[in-house]
Amino acid sequence: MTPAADAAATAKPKKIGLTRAQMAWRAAQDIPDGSYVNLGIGMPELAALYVPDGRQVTYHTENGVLGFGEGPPKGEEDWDLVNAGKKAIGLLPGASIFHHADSFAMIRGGHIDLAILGAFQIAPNGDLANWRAGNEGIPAVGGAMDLVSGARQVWCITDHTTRAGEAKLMDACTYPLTGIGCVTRVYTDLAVIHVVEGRFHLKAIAEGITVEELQAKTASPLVVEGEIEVMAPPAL
Amino acid sequence: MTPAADAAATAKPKKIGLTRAQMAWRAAQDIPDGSYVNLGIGMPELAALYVPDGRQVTYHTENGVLGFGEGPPKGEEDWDLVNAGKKAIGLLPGASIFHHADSFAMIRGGHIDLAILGAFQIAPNGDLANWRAGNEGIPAVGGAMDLVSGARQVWCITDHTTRAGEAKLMDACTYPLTGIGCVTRVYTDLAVIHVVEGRFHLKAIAEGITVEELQAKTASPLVVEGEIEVMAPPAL
Amino acid sequence: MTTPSAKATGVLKPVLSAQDALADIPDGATVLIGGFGGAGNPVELIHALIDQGARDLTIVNNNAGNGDVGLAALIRERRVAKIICSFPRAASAHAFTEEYQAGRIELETVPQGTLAERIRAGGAGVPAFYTRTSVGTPLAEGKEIRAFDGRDYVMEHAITGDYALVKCLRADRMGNLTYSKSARNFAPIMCMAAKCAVVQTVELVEPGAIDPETVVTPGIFTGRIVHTPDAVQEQVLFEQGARYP
Amino acid sequence: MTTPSAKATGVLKPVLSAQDALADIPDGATVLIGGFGGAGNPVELIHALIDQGARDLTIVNNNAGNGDVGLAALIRERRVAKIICSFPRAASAHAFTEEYQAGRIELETVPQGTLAERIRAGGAGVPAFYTRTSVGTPLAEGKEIRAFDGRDYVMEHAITGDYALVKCLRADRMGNLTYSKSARNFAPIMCMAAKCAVVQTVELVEPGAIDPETVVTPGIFTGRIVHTPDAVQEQVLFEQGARYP
Repeated sequence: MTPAADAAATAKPKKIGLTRAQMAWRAAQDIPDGSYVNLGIGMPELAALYVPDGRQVTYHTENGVLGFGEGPPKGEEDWDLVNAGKKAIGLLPGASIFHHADSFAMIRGGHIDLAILGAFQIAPNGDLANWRAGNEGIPAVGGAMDLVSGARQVWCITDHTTRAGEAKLMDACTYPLTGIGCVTRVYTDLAVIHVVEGRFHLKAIAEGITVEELQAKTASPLVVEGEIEVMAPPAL
Repeated sequence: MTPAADAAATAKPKKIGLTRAQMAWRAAQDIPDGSYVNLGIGMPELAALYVPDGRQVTYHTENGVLGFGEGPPKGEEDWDLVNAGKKAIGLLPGASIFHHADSFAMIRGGHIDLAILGAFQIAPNGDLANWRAGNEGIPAVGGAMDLVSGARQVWCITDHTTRAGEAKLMDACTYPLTGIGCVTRVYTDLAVIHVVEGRFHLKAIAEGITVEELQAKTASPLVVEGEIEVMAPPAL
Repeated sequence: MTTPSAKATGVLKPVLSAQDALADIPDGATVLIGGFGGAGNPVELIHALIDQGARDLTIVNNNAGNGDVGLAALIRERRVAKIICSFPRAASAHAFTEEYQAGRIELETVPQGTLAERIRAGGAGVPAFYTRTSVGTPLAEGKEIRAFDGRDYVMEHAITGDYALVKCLRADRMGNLTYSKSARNFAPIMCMAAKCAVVQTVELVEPGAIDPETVVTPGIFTGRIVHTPDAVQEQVLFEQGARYP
Repeated sequence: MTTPSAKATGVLKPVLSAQDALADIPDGATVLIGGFGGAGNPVELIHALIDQGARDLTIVNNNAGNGDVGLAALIRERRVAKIICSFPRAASAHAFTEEYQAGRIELETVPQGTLAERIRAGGAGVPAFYTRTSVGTPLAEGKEIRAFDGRDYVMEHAITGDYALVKCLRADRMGNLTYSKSARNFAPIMCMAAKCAVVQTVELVEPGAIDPETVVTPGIFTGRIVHTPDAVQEQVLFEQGARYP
């Protein structure tokens, strides 16, 4: 036994699956060159950090800015310049500012190539539930319904299951829907899944988990055809 | 007989009624202080010349300018700056420029206080026909239908009758309509008429014509109540 | 005799104190309030509205206030009967949360883009329009669904206001406005959709000082101007833990 | 391994010759063309479209051309199967008049504001909306009439285009545009409503050279850029009695 193998044997079992940053990284690798992208709050917005250098991407935020980047350091924020998550941002060369109706004309009119959002539940028909977990609490939707019905493609970044281990990919959503037939891809800590013609197509899988184990965490059949990528994200 | 009376007796009879400039002048006297006004091509646009000094009026043109004034002299026109009649105009301090959808949002949204237009036919219910005389020729409407249905008030400046002597104010329009129930006032060479609750109310009359003679040129009953102004325009 | 002239000047807007600018807002009015996050909230006008005392207001804003200033304070003071917004939930929206849970405030949740388009429609004289947004979701329940080219859309109605309260960066005396970055957000369409738009401005300039090409809100949409050169950002007040009144 | 970075640059637009920019326009395409009177007509692009040879086009423009250049020349060359416009009649619109009277061109007359709003709706993903304009007139015949708050409105459908041809004053490489005075007119909404907006610009600048607050058409609506520093005003060509080709 080598020292490394010895260390691995005595350490607690290696966690299977991607970290949050790695999930964002994996989605970022697929963002097409030349696209206008809207990133939701949380893991989706992390994706901007990992888009390959030189790829042309312009970011849109619902509250009326196209072409923004990272904000100034803490304490130097300009609170007149925020994104949809109310975080301070900065303007990149070629930015533009417009009012809310024009901003959502971009979304509703199909001009945003890609929206990446979080998810509570996703069904193989593309239905998405991500705005409320049931009917309790204050119903707050923001721009999610506009994004999922307007953007040309909708991808979700989400843990594959809930913290309690329940499947998020399921035959039919049980939570109130955000949109119907809208999700085209799902990036989870365990897999990349394309949503095509009413079915979940497995495209990539995390190291250390089998297709059968993945299927057990997925409450809807996975189509497994062709070569399945084993994801190899950098340490993040 | 004085020399003047002698001259009058031998000259051809003095023409009854206002000139085109005088009609525009008479309407201009009534343009409310503090109003946004859209003036149609022809006699209506002449009205801008005769608004009393110091009265605050801002002019709108359909093709996206608010706050314009007279254009530069012939030969010095900037053809990127025209009004809806395609005439070169100038910008006054406080002007603004916007695109066509925003321009018609101003009209359709009821933000234009007053539109003054020409007319072929007007009915006492406020119906207006001013875009085509019958169904022959090329149908061209421009912004007329938007203006008459969107502006808060619609006034017409028009000869009281056609050149052939036919009434333009009539019980019901026979030409294709521009809008229904929209006209609130009519300024003619012979009279000022308010359109109120489905009836023509005579408010002012030209010098040298009786109410009976005016009624004979009007194909719908005139309501004659209260004091009737005898118009006294300047020589124009 | 009037000399023919084109000397009539353009329409100037009244420049008033916040108190005078809001004096005639009646109980029950619908008030559109600009702002998104900390950007563009007309804090000084909202505080003047609290002082003014109008009750049973219907408020349209993207959110439902934060902390104890601005819209949150108006809600806490129980002046708001109903709020129309897209995202009323926030850790710092305790004023709204309390009133909502106590059943003292009505909430109409509207998708953000539908909210923006309904306000724009209100300003543009469009009584209703169709959108794909919310089709198949609970927010489309009870609304007309109609197919165009084989896809379903939901009919949405225009929103108009009796007043709008917005914040801009620069106003000229004719009411032409420019804004500061993303503080623009809902303000231009709210000015369009309100019978009387009350605008607080950091800078007040003479007509002609704003390039006509760069005017964002043409003066025709502005009702009254309040000059607030020392306006405070809501986010700054919030971080200071400020409370109004 | 990819280093975490936010260095991805924004989307740059192709800068092409007029010929290359229009090369893929097929027969039967719908082309939205900016301009009102002499202002904003993309004359150089229209002439390149004549050279390109596409036929059976549906053209959307406020007018139907003047004289023997630009849109009038395109019509005279019998490339236009249908035109959607508000005001096709003019003393100088002899090309259209001849084709129309000969029954060789279809005309859809649309009120100017309805035309603008239909194009804006096309760009904004609104399939249909209601307007008061044209109610009770021949232009509302065959259209759905519906009452809101006791007043009748007519339903109008969105207009979209396969291409838009517009003229601007200044473009940056990311497709952000500003215009020259009333030459703005239909261009911003046509860029929104077309699958591919081809923009001819007098000035071409680097990203960052246009103040983000003053951008009129954000780059997202721009497809291709054609740099035409020596563009000629249509009105000037018309007054010179020019003829193309």
